[in-house]
Amino acid sequence: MTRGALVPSRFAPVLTSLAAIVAAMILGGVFLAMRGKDPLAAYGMLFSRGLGTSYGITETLIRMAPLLIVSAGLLISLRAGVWNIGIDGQLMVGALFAGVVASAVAGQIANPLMWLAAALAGMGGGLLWALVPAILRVRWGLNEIITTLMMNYVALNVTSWLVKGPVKDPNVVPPQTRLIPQEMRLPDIAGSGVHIGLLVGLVVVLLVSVLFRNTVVGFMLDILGRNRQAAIHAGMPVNRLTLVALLASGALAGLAGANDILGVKGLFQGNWNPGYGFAAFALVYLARLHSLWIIPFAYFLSFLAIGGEMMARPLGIPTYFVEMLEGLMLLCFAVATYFERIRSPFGRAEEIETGPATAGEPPGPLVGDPVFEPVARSAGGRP
Amino acid sequence: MNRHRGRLGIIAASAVLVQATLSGSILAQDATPAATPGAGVTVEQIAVVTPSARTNQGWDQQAADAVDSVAAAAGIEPVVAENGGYDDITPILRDLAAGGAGLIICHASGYQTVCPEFAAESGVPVAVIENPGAVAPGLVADIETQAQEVAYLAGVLAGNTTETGTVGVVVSGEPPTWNYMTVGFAEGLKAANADATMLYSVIGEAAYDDAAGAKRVTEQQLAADADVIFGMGDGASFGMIQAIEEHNAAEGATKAWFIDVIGDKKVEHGDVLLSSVLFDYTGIYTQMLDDLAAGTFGDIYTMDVQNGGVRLLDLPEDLAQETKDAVAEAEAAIVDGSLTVSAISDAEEMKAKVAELFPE
Amino acid sequence: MNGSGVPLAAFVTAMLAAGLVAAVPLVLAALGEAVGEKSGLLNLGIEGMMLAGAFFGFLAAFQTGSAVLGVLGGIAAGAVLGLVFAALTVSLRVDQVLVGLAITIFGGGLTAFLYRDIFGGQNPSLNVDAPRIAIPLLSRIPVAGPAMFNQGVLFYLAFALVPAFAFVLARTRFGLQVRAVGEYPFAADAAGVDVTRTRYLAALIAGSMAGLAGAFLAVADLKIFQVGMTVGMGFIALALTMVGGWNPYRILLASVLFGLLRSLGNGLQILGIDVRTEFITMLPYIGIMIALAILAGRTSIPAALGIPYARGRR
Amino acid sequence: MANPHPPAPLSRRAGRGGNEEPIDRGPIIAMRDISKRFGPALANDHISLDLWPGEVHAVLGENGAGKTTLMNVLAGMYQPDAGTIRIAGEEVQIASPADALRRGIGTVYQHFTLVPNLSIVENVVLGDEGGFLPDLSAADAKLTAMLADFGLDVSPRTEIRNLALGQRQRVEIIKVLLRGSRVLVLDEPTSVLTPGEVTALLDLLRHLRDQGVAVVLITHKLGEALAVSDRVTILRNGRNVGEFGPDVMTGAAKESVRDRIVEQMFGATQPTETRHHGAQQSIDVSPGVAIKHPGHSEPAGEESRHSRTDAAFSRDSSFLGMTTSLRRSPSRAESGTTLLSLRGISTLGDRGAPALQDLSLDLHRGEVFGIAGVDGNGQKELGEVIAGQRAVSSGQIFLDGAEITNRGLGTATRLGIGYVTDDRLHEGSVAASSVTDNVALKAIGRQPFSNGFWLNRRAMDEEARRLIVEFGVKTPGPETAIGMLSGGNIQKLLLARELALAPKLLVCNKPTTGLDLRTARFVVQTLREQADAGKVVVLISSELDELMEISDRIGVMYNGQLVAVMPRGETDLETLGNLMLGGARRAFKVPA
Repeated sequence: MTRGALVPSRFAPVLTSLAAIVAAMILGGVFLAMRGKDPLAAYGMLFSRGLGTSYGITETLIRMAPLLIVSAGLLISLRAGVWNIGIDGQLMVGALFAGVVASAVAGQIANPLMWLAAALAGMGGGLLWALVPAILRVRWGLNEIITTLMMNYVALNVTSWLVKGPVKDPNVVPPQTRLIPQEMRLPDIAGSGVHIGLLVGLVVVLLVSVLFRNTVVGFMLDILGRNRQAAIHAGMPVNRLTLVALLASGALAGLAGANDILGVKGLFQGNWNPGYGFAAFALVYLARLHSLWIIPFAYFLSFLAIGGEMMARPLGIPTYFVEMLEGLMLLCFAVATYFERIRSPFGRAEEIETGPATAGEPPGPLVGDPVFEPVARSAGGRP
Repeated sequence: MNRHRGRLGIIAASAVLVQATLSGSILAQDATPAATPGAGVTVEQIAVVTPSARTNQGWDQQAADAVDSVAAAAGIEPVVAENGGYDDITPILRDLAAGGAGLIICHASGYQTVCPEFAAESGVPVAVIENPGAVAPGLVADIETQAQEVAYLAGVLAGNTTETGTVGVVVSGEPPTWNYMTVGFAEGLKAANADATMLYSVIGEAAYDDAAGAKRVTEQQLAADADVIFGMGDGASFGMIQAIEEHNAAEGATKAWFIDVIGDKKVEHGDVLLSSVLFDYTGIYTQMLDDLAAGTFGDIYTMDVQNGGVRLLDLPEDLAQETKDAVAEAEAAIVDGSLTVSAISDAEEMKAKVAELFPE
Repeated sequence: MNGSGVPLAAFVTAMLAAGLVAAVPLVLAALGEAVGEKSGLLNLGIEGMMLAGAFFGFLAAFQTGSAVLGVLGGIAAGAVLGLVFAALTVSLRVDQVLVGLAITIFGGGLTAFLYRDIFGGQNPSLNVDAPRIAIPLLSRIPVAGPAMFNQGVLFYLAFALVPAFAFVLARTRFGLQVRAVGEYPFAADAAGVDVTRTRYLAALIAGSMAGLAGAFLAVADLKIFQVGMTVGMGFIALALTMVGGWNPYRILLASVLFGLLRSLGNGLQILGIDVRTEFITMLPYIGIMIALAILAGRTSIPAALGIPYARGRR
Repeated sequence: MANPHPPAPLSRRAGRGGNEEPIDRGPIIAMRDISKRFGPALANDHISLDLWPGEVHAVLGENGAGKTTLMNVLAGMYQPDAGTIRIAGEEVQIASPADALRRGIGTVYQHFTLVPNLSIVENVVLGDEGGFLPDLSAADAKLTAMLADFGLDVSPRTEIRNLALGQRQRVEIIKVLLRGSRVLVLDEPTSVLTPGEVTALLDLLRHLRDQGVAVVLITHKLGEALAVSDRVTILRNGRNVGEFGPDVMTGAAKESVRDRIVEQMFGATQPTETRHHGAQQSIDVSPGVAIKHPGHSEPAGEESRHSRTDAAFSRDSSFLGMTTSLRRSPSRAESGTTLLSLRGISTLGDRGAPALQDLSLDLHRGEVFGIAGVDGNGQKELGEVIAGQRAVSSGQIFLDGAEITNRGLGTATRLGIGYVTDDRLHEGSVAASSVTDNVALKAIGRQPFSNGFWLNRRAMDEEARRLIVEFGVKTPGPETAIGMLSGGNIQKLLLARELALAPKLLVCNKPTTGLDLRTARFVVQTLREQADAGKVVVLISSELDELMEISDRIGVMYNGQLVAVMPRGETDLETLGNLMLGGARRAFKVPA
């Protein structure tokens, strides 16, 4: 076995994603053709509008900011083996908090301070929303997939109630927080039309990258995600790490909400739910859970959303095409990872070492249990 | 290996930044010159952004259809950008502007901030819903709908039609428009039938598409003896209609009626449709085009009973004459100003008002 | 808001009925999910499968004018996605959560796209018969009778399927194999159970039931299709499966409680009892979390849930 | 293939006690030239094997010799890459375990294959072909009789999780017999049994043989094989290196057979078993002969490095020498001061059942404390409690007089308590992470790997490289995922990782399981050296010889209690074996 075979090219994982994207676009094209649309025209317009127009590029970059932040957060939880499906709810609560705080202090303190306050409030909101599933998981071993999902519905209702009542701007008819004047919102990057939220997004991704590459916490989160039992064995504070993963993920979702409020919307409206959650999932997987690859894929998905919208209307293609394409990409990605696995020497080794071994293990007491935390562990007296 | 990855990421990041800067300079080149207030503008293309699909035979469709018919009449091009959602619609606005839209209707109260800001930035005139504060000459017009007036007429209609004396209101959320109409309806009902009972149910928070939930709620209201349902639901309305149709199909049931809002479902559901509150935007859209040409755009445009912007769908032929008379009478009173309907947008105030009208 | 004139018996009947009918799609989807999870498959694609069932069921019924064919079409659509799920997670051993979410996204996009593309600006209703069938005698029981025994075919089917699923899981060879495969696939394999086949079948059942749940909504209950008309019911069904501890009867109980919580909320509103809408709406979701917290550790979860099985054969 | 003892001619079968069978009966199973490769490793290399009805056929070999792979091929779990299988003369493809069962081949796996949440009867009918509804009551009737025959006093409706391990194994056998198996394969069936249960099992196997079943006993324990088999096949490094037919097994004196088998198992020179029962002889394994995993290439320059493993071998070119040197060293137990004390410790096992009951123990500096016991009697839990891995429900733990009860793993590690788990794949290492990361795993929050917040990747890398060289770990490099390495190399790294933390006390749970002899020797010797350097080593092992070799004191666990603690000099294998049984009781009842 040569060393070259052992260490796959650093592009290899991303090539898998690219193959999946190409496959999905071909399938999507075939689908369009079957429905009597011209796929070449569609993709042609997608690229010409999304990449060939200034506003296409600008809007793509603006849309990237929240995607970057949300995905960086999701990455933290997924790398730690924690499923945070509650991104959307955390983002809503974070956005509401940011909207309330920002409009309350706008004009009374310097803008940068106001932004900071709002960003902190947004992170606090997202964190608060992730706290409930986090506690349920750590304290009662409740699976976070279900609880974070349920918290999304609760978030919709709670933010809606708040924005209709306690924090509503009394001077306007619709339920919304007080507007942050445009001149007090995040400024553009050197006259580009793209607000500095993009920079925040890039910095957050870089920080997350540093977290995993260079810090003890990141190292531990990675170990936790790869082998929970080994993390316990090595004396890592797994409960605290689980908590950190969910809370960090929630806080960043909240920050993304704050970013949209401060950079684009200027206020929080009832029922506002941009639904970045699913896109972030697709994105983080396509980036192969690697922090820095999030950047190009965020650009791509953002481009797809913006360009797709612009392409659909003139061609009479329902805008839902992009959503379908996203689903297709994930499905193709799933298939692609299989081929990647069987072709890689590590995949084979994994098969030998853990395949039959795992298969041969008697089912342990809820260890590695994806749905409930190993309750039996604590009953068994493990620290 | 790790170090390489790091470099890659930095390259990717800088590529993005470079593009951001580049796009800025491109934008600077092709920015549309701002319209000058006072000077007339000929609109070649009128566009509308709707939050949901235009096919919901409701809120979105009324605006989209109006844009189509106004454009046809004026011989200009209509563009309907549907499914805008409540997300940031700036990309859509930019795209519409780049496509040559001379007037953009922002057909959701959720767009009332982003659109004026976009107009200021791009110079493309826009019309928003329910934001009189944003009005700017030549740039931003505001559409106010006196929906409570026509809802009052619906209340009068319901009060005269009900045989059980119980009338239901089903809403798919509590947005301002629904609240205006609930209050108007309640006042009309009270005026027409002082002994009536009014039931009020919310399907859920933002349950605009929850047809199944709507059906359940409506069934419960029908069981509580309501025989006229005033339903404000968008997509959810289909669930209400389904409930009423099934109710009527049952043996020995008292026939129940549905009063719809914003849309005409007569062709398919004429058997249960008593009437519908129609928002007819053609008038004000035409007015806007005219004002743009004359250089007087940028005002509050009101749709009310008087100007026909809001009206009831033609009542069924076989409806009792006295009912028709009662509705006509109320309509006349509103038009001549002798009757004023309360305009309440807030959910809590709306509930207080209804409780006052129909005390326990 | 005056509820004084409300005919109480009929009103309570309607409240019960509304709660029960609301539970139907949840029960159907959750029963299928229970079989899937018992076999070790955690399917987050139910929402997408339900939408596919709703749309293709609607389409079939619309084209043929037959409610029966519509329901079958819905089941078929769910089954196809169930097979896709099985192919990716069982044969290719890809992460189940990833595949499930992908199917949910894809199902939502596909059905919305096709509905708009095929029906354009129209929102047609189905013109099919889905009559209520009153069961003699039982339907005359005061209050509960009309709620429970004067309903459509699928309503009865949903409730009849509960003991059927319980029986299949507990007593039949297939149920035995499902339980074994989800608990300890290696043992099942060694005993000669075809793990792959069993999980495929379970995924097929999970998909078909989700499709049936969707078809119930579009073909039987509402007779229309709407983009995103399942409004998260698939995810609720997923949660109810766990609240019900994979036991069909307890799933039924959980689903009915969920449905009743909603109809009770509506009932309170109608009676003029002023409760904030938002709190009523979110009550069932909080209820699920509380129920899960109470039940945590008391139900024994299928040990191999979410874990792909590889015999080690290439 | 060099086989000095060709098997008896296939056409005739020498019966036990001189009973001749008809000469036309051939083997029921004939495996020919079976090969099976896993990635780089050739697990089976042209192995041939014949199974005869009415015989117990032992397949002997060290861990990793290819026994289990061969049996998995026969069981339909794996498909062979090459070779043929004939059943009663007819060539067949065994496509799946179900197929194997249909063809009358029943396998009892090392890890039991009973579904814990199903009842006995459900497990028995599971996989049956048949109608929609399994006939449980019919199966009940058959089972009840059979359970009684097998000495099991339980209802067929008992859930498996409520049975003891020995009981479960019997249910396994019943299960495959009820499926009509004519061939019964048992993979290391005694590894989880008490000695009493072992005896009973061997009786049972003889009984089945007499009923005409072809019994295959896969084991690495020579004593068992000698006690029960009619025929022995020896595998080494994936090859079939010898076979002894009934003529030899029943004819010659046991001792001479043992010697010949040992020779086959360990090489051409005169090796002697040291890791199995009763061995007092010397063994000579010269590095040239030993233990090179097939297909496991070594990175360039490996030979030139002088690793501690190699040093161990050059210093003690014979185990006798080393053993003697160890035996010569005086027991240090009395001289050392107490480092760690357990007082009245009770705790629960993973499944919530009591695992330790009111246990007290003092550990002294400079000693190796050996813990013997049949699996499942609380050794693992005791090790975990000492190492701070498991919280106690009552009792106290003192380190140097200071109480550290339930202070958590972090504290234990900080105070210098190390632990090498027996589950190196799932607990000890993170397969997908690099060697470097695995090396740093336990001390990641401390110098030199980090300052508590920032990682020092360079220090991690340097440490990994140092340990790789010092412990002779075969890996392409420190960045290689640890899952790519062989079990022995992983074990070396885990031990190296603990030693690098310079613990005062080191708990090792079965550190030599599955290792090749050379690595096993290295590990054991390293542990002894640690103790000699004044540390405390707690060695949990199922290899009594290993315990006898390096321990200063040996404690025996039974039923969650230390039933005896003896200086090494005051005990012997027989005494230990007896104590492991819990006195003289033949216990089938181990708390589940």
